[in-house]
Amino acid sequence: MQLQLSRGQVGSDWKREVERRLGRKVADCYQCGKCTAGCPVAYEMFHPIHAMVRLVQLGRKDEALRSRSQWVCAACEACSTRCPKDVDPARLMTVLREMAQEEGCVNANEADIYDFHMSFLASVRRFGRVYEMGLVAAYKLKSPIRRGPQDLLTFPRMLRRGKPGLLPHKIQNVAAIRRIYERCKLQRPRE
Amino acid sequence: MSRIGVFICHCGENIGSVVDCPRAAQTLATHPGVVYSTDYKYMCSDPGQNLIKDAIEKHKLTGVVVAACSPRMHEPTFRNAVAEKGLNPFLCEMANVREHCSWVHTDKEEATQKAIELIRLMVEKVKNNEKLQPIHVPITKRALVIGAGIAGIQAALDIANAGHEVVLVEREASVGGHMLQLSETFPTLDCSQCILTPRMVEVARHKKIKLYTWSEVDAVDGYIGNFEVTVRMKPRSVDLAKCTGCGSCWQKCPSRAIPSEFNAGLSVPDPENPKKRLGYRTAIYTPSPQAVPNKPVIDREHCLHFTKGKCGVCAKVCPTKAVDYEQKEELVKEKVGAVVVATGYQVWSVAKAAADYPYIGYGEYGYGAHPDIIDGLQFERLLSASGPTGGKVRRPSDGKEPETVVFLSCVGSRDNEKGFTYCSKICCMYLAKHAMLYKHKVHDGQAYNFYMDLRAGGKTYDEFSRRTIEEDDCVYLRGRVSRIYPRDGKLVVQGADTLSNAQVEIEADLVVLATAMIAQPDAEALAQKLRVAYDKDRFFSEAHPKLRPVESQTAGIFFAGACQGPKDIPEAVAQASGAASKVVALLNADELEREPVVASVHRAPPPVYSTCFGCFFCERICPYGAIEREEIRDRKGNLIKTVAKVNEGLCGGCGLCAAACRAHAITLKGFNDEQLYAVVNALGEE
Amino acid sequence: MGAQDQEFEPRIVAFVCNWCTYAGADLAGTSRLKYASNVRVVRVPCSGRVDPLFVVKAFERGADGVLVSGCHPGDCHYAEGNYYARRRWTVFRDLLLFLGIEPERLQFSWVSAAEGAKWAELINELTARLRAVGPFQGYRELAEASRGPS
Amino acid sequence: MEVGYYPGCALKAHATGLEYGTSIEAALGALGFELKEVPDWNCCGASAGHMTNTALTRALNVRNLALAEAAGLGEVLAPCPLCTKELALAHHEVKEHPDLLAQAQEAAEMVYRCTVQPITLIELLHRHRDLIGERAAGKLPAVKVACYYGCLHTRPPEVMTFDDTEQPTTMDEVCRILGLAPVEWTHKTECCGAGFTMSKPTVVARLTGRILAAASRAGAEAFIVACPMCHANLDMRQGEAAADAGLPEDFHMPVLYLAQVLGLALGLEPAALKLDNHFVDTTDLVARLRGETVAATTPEGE
Repeated sequence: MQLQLSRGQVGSDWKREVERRLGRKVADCYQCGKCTAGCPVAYEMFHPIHAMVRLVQLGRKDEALRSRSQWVCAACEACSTRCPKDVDPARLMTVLREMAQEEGCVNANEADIYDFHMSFLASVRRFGRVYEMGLVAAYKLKSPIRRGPQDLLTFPRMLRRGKPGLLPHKIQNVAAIRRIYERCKLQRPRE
Repeated sequence: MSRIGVFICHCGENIGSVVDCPRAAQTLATHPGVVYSTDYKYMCSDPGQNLIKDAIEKHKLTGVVVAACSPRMHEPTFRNAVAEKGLNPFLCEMANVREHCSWVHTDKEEATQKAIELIRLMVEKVKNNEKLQPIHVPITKRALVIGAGIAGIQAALDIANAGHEVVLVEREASVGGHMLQLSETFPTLDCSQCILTPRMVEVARHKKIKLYTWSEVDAVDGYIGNFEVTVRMKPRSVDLAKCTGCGSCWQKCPSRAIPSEFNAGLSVPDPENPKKRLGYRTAIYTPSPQAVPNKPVIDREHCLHFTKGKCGVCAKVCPTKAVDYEQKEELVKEKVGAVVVATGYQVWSVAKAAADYPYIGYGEYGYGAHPDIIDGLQFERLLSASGPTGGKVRRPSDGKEPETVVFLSCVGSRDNEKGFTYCSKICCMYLAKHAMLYKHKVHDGQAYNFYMDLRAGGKTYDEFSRRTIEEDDCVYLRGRVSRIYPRDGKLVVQGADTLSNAQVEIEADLVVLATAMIAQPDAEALAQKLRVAYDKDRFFSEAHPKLRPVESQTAGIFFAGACQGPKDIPEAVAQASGAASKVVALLNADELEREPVVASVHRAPPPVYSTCFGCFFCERICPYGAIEREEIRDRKGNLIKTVAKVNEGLCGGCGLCAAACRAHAITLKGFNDEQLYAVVNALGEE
Repeated sequence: MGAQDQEFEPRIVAFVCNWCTYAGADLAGTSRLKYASNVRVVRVPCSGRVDPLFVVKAFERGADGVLVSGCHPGDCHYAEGNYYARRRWTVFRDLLLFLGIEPERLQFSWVSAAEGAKWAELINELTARLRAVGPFQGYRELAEASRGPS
Repeated sequence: MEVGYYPGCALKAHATGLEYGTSIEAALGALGFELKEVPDWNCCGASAGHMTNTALTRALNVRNLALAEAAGLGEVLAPCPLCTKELALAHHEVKEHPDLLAQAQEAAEMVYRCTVQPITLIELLHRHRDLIGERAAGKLPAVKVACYYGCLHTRPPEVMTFDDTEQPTTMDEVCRILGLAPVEWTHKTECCGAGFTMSKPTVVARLTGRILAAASRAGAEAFIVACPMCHANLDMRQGEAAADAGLPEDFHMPVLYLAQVLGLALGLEPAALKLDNHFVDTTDLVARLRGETVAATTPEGE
């Protein structure tokens, strides 16, 4: 691999915007790798956490936004808790997830994760609280062949335990929740 | 009428790029009292100084103001220059237009205006300055060295070999410091005891060195040339004169399971008898077999006689009746002319909140609770021939020889969040040495080293560390460790290798943490006793980081070794010799020229004699006790009044008396009321 | 505040001790920290040397704010100088308040030789505070009157 | 004693944390707590909100905090640590940054004066451990249990501050008071995979597998948890996780909620604590906990 580095890239607006949302400079990171060392899902990532920070340091926007790493990240905060320079890589992952959605380049290989998050938030938007039955149904309908059979054995055992409830659990002021959603929408490209 | 010369320096670009020096010089030329005003690129250079000298002659100047850098930097330079042309050095003042102006302001016009005003202040001050002659003070031709590690020993020997008496005070029961605890030392792998013990003996035997061990410095009063030191001799409970060091006492002492400070608290199961542990010490003990003096001390917290009033075996078996339970603490006064501080360092601990120091500890490494997670000093004891295992590498938990050892660099160092921001400088080298020695002792053992940047910058240092990698097959992994936890008798080390962009997990038998090299926990207290500056990490602050590394800001007090910052043995020894040369230069002079910035009480012909009316408020406020009482009598001997008088030898020059005197009878030469009011008055003028 | 405040640049006189605060200010210089240029530093051996009358004279000569800064307790090069300065200051400050000088115009602080940043912040904060309080007219008129036609 | 109560979606309406919600209300009621629910509370966004839209999550939580404040609730118990963290993080951020507060208030159409303090169940019980001591000391046998805190009870450290970040002990102490024998084990705060339980079960299997292995190495006979997500993964996914970690076929380690063991110690009936509702059978364990002689072990019915 060869990188053509230029002032435009290492000093790009995109990098400054990441730093603005992160609330600190990525240059603070001296690539010690302690975040990757403690990451429970590092084995799933092509770019482990310290490498994601490195991508931002060098302004490599496309690799950063298209990467799978930010989606398999379990947001367990181990990296940020132990980072000796307080670079807060966990927060950087959230920033990269938001930017990936804004630029419409969420990694397709992790569609399951993204769809589940969207179904979850859709359920909250509709009822103010999660309606698990609706959430699971919406999530499976988005890709019925792949996700249909998942947990088929477990589902009846849950039902026998009275879970999940059949009826949604609506809050009174659902309208307020919808308005919150509207006001906090990410500027996504045409859907 | 004063004839003052103003010389404005460009300091290359440092001042010239922000302050319009020519215009400032022009403006000052018309200021009342100024007869010559110019600017030049480098005032502190020879041509710059000659500019001043020529101007003094040509314009018969009675005062000089140099507008350049901080007076703390070049005041002595310019004062010496003017003195060469016969102008009293105290008629030369500096206006700080660099650190306090050009370097800290960006607006050119504002900076230039400020520079002009700062120069004007100094011109008004110089108009009121008086000629002052240096005070000659006798010097006590003896030096005090605090701490007898390698730095303290080296300094003491150098000073003593130059013919001056040395008082060497060491807190532990033996000299030698941390170096005595080391196995072999990088980069030459010669054993520390072999190269250190001869120096220890030399320092104990030297006719010119008075050695206090098991003693601490309680107070240092006075000033350069005339320090009075109070040494607190802690009770050893052993009479040094009688004791021959035969050892029958510590062989017979019943309480034998006390963790040894010399072994850094390390202990290892005894292979023959697993219930017993090696590495402990007895209540009456010498820190190490090579201790100098090789005479024991009683640890009163663990000794059965002191804790329970029982036992007393050591006193019974001692052939020369040297054991003395009644020995009390003694305070001794020593007069010295100079002080070398060589109090060394401590090793930081990952334990939880060990002291008030920035200790948050490393929970992710188990807060130091696991026996097989040890620090560098403890591993040194394992490697050392005089250590608990006689140099064999044994795990503290079960005494087995570890097949896999993982070394961690930067534990506490370079860690803004939980430790210290600085690099401790020696860990990369001693970890390379540890891995190498481990391989020499355990041939089929495998060593790993988690590092961030292999810092081996000294002579033959890089070659040394490369040997560990290339010949002793130590695998260097570039990354830090996030967690260490026990699993099935092994220690799982969860690290990273950023060169392979991967998380790394290793099952280790032993983990060695290169913890930070930190200042002594009581460094701040000692700094306040000596009235020397110290930084945020409690290392002592040198006078100038580049040009005066072994001097403190306080005249007569010098630093050597790790107490001034992390460093290895070669540097500590070099600094020790450096500090020693400064001390020898100071003690070689018969008399000392002291800055004439001292207080003085108004005197006048009769019948007034002095405006001082004898309230002696100044006497109470003076920290140096430099105010004496002088009785003024008429010719018949009747007492007219008693007035204050300053002992110029003792006066420290702080000026507390001048500010406290209600009659303004006493003032401080160089900073008297007229001069300071002149400066304040000059503020108002446009 | 009217346009007049844009031009108003408070004049600050700072009596600082040579061993700690002056060195701290030097450090701010060597670290190239930028701060307001309103301060004029008067170097004295110790904050204990500062006679309260110097402060009064500074106000009389047109200072809008006076800062006295020395070593942290325990660090004083002369052991006790800064303790006397602190005790003297607490008494003197009440007297100046009694005379009608606004408290914002007086600042006492410790700055060590290692605290360049603290010095820069201190000056910026003091300048901003004094800009808000405005010029110190009271003393200035008195001073002109007392100086008489010169 | 009154305490604000924010149950969270998982604990209500027969959701995943049904047993947790039921046992909390039962146990805390028995201890004398009056749970004053935050009126019309909404979802905290949990992993989905935190992962994909910080502004939305902060607004949702400022609405919750404002509702609690309006109802005069100073402290709010949020038994699920994901909710506690989201609430506490939102509170911490808007308190520190006025611009974020303005944005969140505008979005949530409510004013928030930053007076609410969200706390976890462990913190509440640890604070009242003397009361628990009086009412339930030593009531349970010394069953070797692994107290599993999960990753968010002590993280991020500047927000979740009630216990040591790396080696928490508060839940262990409460369990010890009840008479249980918490074991020293190495994965107290390792992550179980939380939100991936549906969307990435392989990750859950790997991460939860490590936790099961660590607990069994320490000789634990059961888990005690205080988080519905951790419970779902450790309990419902125990089979896949044990397989992934190479544990024996018949690996069986019941997962109980802290509130359930507290309830038992206070003498409540297992059914009232929904102890029969877990995937990994708890019959024998519950019998032991209640001091009954262990009946013949009934094979897993289904």
